[in-house]
Amino acid sequence: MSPAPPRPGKDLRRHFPIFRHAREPFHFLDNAATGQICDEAAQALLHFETRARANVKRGVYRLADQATAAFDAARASMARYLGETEKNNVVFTSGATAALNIAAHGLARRLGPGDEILLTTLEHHSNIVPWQLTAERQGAVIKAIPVTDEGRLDLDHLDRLVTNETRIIATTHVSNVTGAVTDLGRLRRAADAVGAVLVVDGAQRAPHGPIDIAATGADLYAFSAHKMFAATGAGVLWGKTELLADFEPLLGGGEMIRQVTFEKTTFAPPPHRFEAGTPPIGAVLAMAAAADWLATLDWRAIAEHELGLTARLLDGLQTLPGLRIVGPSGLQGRFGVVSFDIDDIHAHDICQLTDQLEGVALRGGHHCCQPLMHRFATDATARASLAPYNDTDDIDALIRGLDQTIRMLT
Amino acid sequence: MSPAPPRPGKDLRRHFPIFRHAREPFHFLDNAATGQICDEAAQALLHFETRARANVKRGVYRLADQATAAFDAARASMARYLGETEKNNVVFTSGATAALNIAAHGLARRLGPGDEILLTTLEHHSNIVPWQLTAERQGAVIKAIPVTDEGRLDLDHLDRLVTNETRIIATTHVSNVTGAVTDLGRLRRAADAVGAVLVVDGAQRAPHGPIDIAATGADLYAFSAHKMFAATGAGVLWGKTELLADFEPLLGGGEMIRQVTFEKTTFAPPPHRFEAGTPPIGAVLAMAAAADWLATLDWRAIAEHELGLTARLLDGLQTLPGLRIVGPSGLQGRFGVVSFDIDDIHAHDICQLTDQLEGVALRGGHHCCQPLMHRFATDATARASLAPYNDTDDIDALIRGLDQTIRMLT
Amino acid sequence: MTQSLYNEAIIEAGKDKTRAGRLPNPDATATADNPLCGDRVTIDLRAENGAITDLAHTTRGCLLTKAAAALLASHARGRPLATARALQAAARAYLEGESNDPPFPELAVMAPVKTVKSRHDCVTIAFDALADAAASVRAAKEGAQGEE
Amino acid sequence: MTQSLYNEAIIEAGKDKTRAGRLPNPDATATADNPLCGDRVTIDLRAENGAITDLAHTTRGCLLTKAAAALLASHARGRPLATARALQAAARAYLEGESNDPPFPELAVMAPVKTVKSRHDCVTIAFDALADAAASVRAAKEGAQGEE
Ligand SMILES: Cc1ncc(COP(=O)(O)O)c(C=O)c1O
Ligand SMILES: Cc1ncc(COP(=O)(O)O)c(C=O)c1O
Repeated sequence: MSPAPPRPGKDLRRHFPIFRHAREPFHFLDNAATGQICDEAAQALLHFETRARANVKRGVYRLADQATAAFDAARASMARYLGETEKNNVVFTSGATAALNIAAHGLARRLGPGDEILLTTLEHHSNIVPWQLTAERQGAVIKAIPVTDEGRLDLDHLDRLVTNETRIIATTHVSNVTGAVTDLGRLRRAADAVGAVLVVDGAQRAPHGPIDIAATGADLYAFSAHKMFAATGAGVLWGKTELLADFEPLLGGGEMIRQVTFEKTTFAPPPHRFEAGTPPIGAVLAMAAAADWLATLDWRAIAEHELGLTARLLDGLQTLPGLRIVGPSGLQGRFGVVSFDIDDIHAHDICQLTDQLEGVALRGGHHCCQPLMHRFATDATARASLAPYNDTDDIDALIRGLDQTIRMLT
Repeated sequence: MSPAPPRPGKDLRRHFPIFRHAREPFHFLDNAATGQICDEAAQALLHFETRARANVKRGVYRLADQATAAFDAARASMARYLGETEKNNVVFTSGATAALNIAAHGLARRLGPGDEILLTTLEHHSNIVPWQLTAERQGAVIKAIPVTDEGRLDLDHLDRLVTNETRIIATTHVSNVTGAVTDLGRLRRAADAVGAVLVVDGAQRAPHGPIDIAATGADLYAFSAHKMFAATGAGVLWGKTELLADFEPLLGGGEMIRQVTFEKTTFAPPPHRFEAGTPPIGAVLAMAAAADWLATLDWRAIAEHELGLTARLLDGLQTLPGLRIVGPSGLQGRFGVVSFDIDDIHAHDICQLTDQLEGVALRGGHHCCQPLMHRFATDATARASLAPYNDTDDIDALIRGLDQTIRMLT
Repeated sequence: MTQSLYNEAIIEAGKDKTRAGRLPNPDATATADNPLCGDRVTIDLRAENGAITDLAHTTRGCLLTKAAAALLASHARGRPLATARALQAAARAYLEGESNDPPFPELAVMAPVKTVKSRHDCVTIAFDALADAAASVRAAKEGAQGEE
Repeated sequence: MTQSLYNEAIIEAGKDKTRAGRLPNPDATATADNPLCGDRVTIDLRAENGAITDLAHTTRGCLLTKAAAALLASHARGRPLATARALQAAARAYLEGESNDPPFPELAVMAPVKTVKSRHDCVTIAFDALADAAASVRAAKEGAQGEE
C-alpha cells in the first residue's frame, strides 16, 4: 500500500525545496504566474541534466537510448494526466504560449475570408494574439464572448455570437484573473451546433490535478509545465488525432521531418511534426515527474482546503476600505485566484508594500489580460493565487499587509 | 588574480558533474548532438528552479524583481559572449531551431516571387526547412552552395550562385557532420555585393568559446544552449538592430505586446517582441552562467588540445580497413567533428557496438543533414565530435572499439 | 556498457542472404521504413490458397534490421497469409515486454533488443512490410472474388 | 522582505499635487509610458529664453511614478531647457549605480529604488517625458529661427 498523500497546506509544503530553504517569511501567492517546483520535478530535471544527458530520438548508445525511452515515457505520463491512453496526441512544446501558437497556425487552413474565431474577454494574451496573427493572414474575423460583472463568461447571448461562420471557439478553462471556471459543456455544444473546433487554454487548470480531457470536450488543449510545479521551458499541446494529422507545422527543423531535399521536404507524423529541433528534454522529464506525483495527491482534500482559504481571503478582503474584488465574490465554479483593486492605490504599490511589510508575493498588473482590464475599467489589479501548499498563514499575512498598506498610502 | 583556468582534457572534465558520477568507462564523443552540462550552468539552473523561482518581466516582489534582473543580466552575458555591448540584440529562444525559424519568418517580408535564398549543402535541417516554409509562402526560390569531396563549401562558383535576386544567404558556421569551418568573409562580401542578408547557424561554433560576432560578418546568428554545456531548452538569436526592428513576430502571446485589444494589437520592441510567453528562465540563466564560465577558459590551449586529438583520431581511423572519412582529412579550417562510414557496416551497428564494447558514445545517422548524406551517396555516417573535456583515452577507446566491431561484423 | 546486444546468432542471421533479393512476378510487394534512420525493408510475396508460398526481402539497414528480415523470411514461408498481422503484433508485444513469447522461436535471439528501445523498430519493420504485403494479396484476392 | 522602499519622503512626494494637472497653452507636451505596466506621464511645458518657465504633469501610475514626476516638476521650473536630457541620463545612471549623485538632491529619496530593478522605469518615465517635451520646444524654436 502506498503511504497516505501529504495533507494540503504546511504538510505538502515540505515537498517543495524553495519553502524548505526560505529563511524569511515567504508567503507565495503568485501561483498563477508560476508555481514552485516540487521535489520530484527538480530531481528529474537535475538527474537528466547532470547524470543522464543525451539528445533524444536519434542516438543508439545506452545514454541516448535511455533518454529517448524516458522522453517517450514522459509522453505517456502526460497522456495519463489527461486521462488518455494515446500518447501520440501529446505534443511537447516550450509552454502554453507555443502550444496555442501551434494550434492557431495549424487551424489556419480551416479559415477563409469572413470566417469567425470566437474568443472570450477573459483570455490571456497568449490565447488572443496567436488567433489575431492567424486571422489576419486568412482574412478571418475575431469576436469575443463578453464577461459579467462577476468576471465570468456571459453566455446569455451565446446563440447570437456563434454563427454558421464560426470555425473555432477558443477559451480559457480557468481565468488567470478572476479564477472563474468556464462552462466548457455549453461551449462544446455550441461548437458542435456549427461544426466548430473547441480550443481550450488549460494553463490555469493544469496545476489543479489530473484532467479528464474527454469530459472537457476540448479538441485541443494547452498548458505549461512551470505552472504545474515543474520547471520553466516546457508545455503541452494535446490534440485529437484527426486534427493534429491535418496541421501544418509552425516550426521547421531537425526531428520533425520524414525526408529533406532542397526541392521537397516531407514531414513526420504527429507529434514529431510539431517538435522541431532538440526539445527541452530536462523540462519535459520534470513535467512528467510532476504529473505522476500530482496524480498521487488527494485532490478532493486539496480543493476543499483551497476553497477554505479562498473564503478566508474573500472575507478578509471585504473588511478593507476602498477594496473592490474583480471576479466572483462567492465560492461556486471558481478556483483560488482572486483579483482586486483599491481606491487610489496602484497595484504595484500594493504588491511592493505587502512584500516589504509581510513577505507576501502578490502580482500586480494587467496579467496579460488587457481586454479584461478594459472591461473592468482599470489598468491593473493586484492578484492572489493559491496552490496546494498555501495555508492560513499566507492569507493572514496578506490581509495584514494590505491593511497596513492602506493605512500608509491613504 | 583569478586562478589559472583548468587544463583541457581530464582536468577540465572535473568541472562536469556527469563525469564525476560515471561509474563505468564513459567516453562521450557525441558533443555535436549535445554537450554535457558544466557545474556553473547546473548550479544556476538548480538555484533558479529550487530557490529563486518567479516569473520575469512583471512582478515587483523581491523574488520576481531578482528573477527579472538576473534574466536581464543573462542577456548582457550572452551579448558579451558575442563580443557585443548591446544586449537588446540578444533574443532568447528555446534553441537554435526556434531562432532560425524566427529569422526565416522575420525576413519573409523581404522576399517576393522569384527572389532567391542561398543555402549550402552542408546545412542542418534546422537551417533548411524554415527557409523552405518561408520560400513557399513568398514564392521565393531556394538554391544551395555545393560541397567538395572533402566536405567543405565549394565557393569556386559562388559568383554564379549569388545573383541580383539573392536576398538571403544562410549558412552554417561549422558543419555538424564534417567539422569544416565556413569562410564567412567570402560569403559576407558576396552578400554585400548584392545587398543580401547573411544568416549564420552558429550551433556548432558556440561550444568552441567566445565569438566575435562583428568579425563573423553575420547579420543574424543562432545557437543552442545545450550544445554549449548549459541546459536543454534555451538558445539565442542575435540580430542587428535594424533587422530585428523590422521583423514580424513568429509567436504571439504574453510579454511580447505593447497593447492588446480585440481590434488591434501592437507589439513590443525587440527583443521582447520575439519572446512570447514565459521564457525558459532556468535554461536561460544556465546558458549565461555557462557563457561566463567558458569566457574564462584558455581557448588557445583548448584548440590545440582538440586539434591534437583530432589528428590522433584521423590517424587511428586511417588504419582501419574499409573506413572512409566524410570530411576534411587534414587539420586546417576545421573543428574536431569527424564523420566516417565503413564498408558493409551500418552506422547504427558501429555506434551500438562501440558503446557495448568500449563505452564510447558515438552518433550514427543522417545527423539531420540528408542533402549532405545524398551528396556523399550514403544514408548514414558514424560521427565522433570533441569537447574540451575529451582526452586521448576517449580517442583510443573509440579506435579499439571500431577495430573490434569490424572484426566482429565482417 | 550495454549488455551484449549483438550475439552470435544475430550476427549470423544478419549475414544470412538465403532469402535476400527480389522475387520475379510477386503477388504482392510492400515496403516499410523507419523514418528516423532511413532503414527500409521491401518484401515480395507469392501466395496460393491463402498461404505464403515464397518470399524474399531487400533490406537496407543495420544488422538488426537484416537479421530480423532474414529470420522472418525463413519462418513465414508456408504459413497462412492471415497470420502476418498476428506476427506483427506479437513481435511488438515481445519487444515491449508485454509478452514473454517471441512470435516464433527463432526470434528469441532478439531478446537483448528488448532493453534498447531505440532499436525496436529495427526489428519490427520487416514484420510491418510482411503484414502489408499479405494484406494486399488478400485484398486483391477478395477483389477478384467480388468480381466473379 | 525588501528593505523599506516606501520611505516617508517618497510617500509624501507621491501625494504632492502642486504641479499635477495640465497647463493651458503649453509650448510643448510629451508623454512617456511604461509598456510593461501601463504607467504614463504627460508633461506640459512653457519656456522662454531657453528656460522652463512653467510645467505640469499628469501621471497615471504607482506611487514611485507620481513621486518622481512631482519631484522633477518642482525641480525643473526655471532650469534651462538644455538640461532636460542631462537630467534624464543622470537619473538612469543614479538608479543603475553608475553614479552616486542623484540628478538633483531631492531625488535622493529614491535611493532605495536602486536595488529594485523592475521599478527603475517608474522613476525614469517622468524624465523621459520632460526630455522629449524640452526637445520639441527647442526644435520648434530652431524651426522658427530658421524661418526668420
Ligand atoms: C549545425 C546545427 N544547426 C542547428 C542545430 C539545431 O539545434 P537545436 O536542435 O538545438 O535546435 C544543430 C543541432 O542539432 C546543428 O548541429
Ligand atoms: C490563462 C493563461 N494562458 C496562457 C498563459 C501563458 O503561459 P506561458 O507564459 O507559460 O506560455 C498563462 C500564463 O501566463 C495563463 O495564465
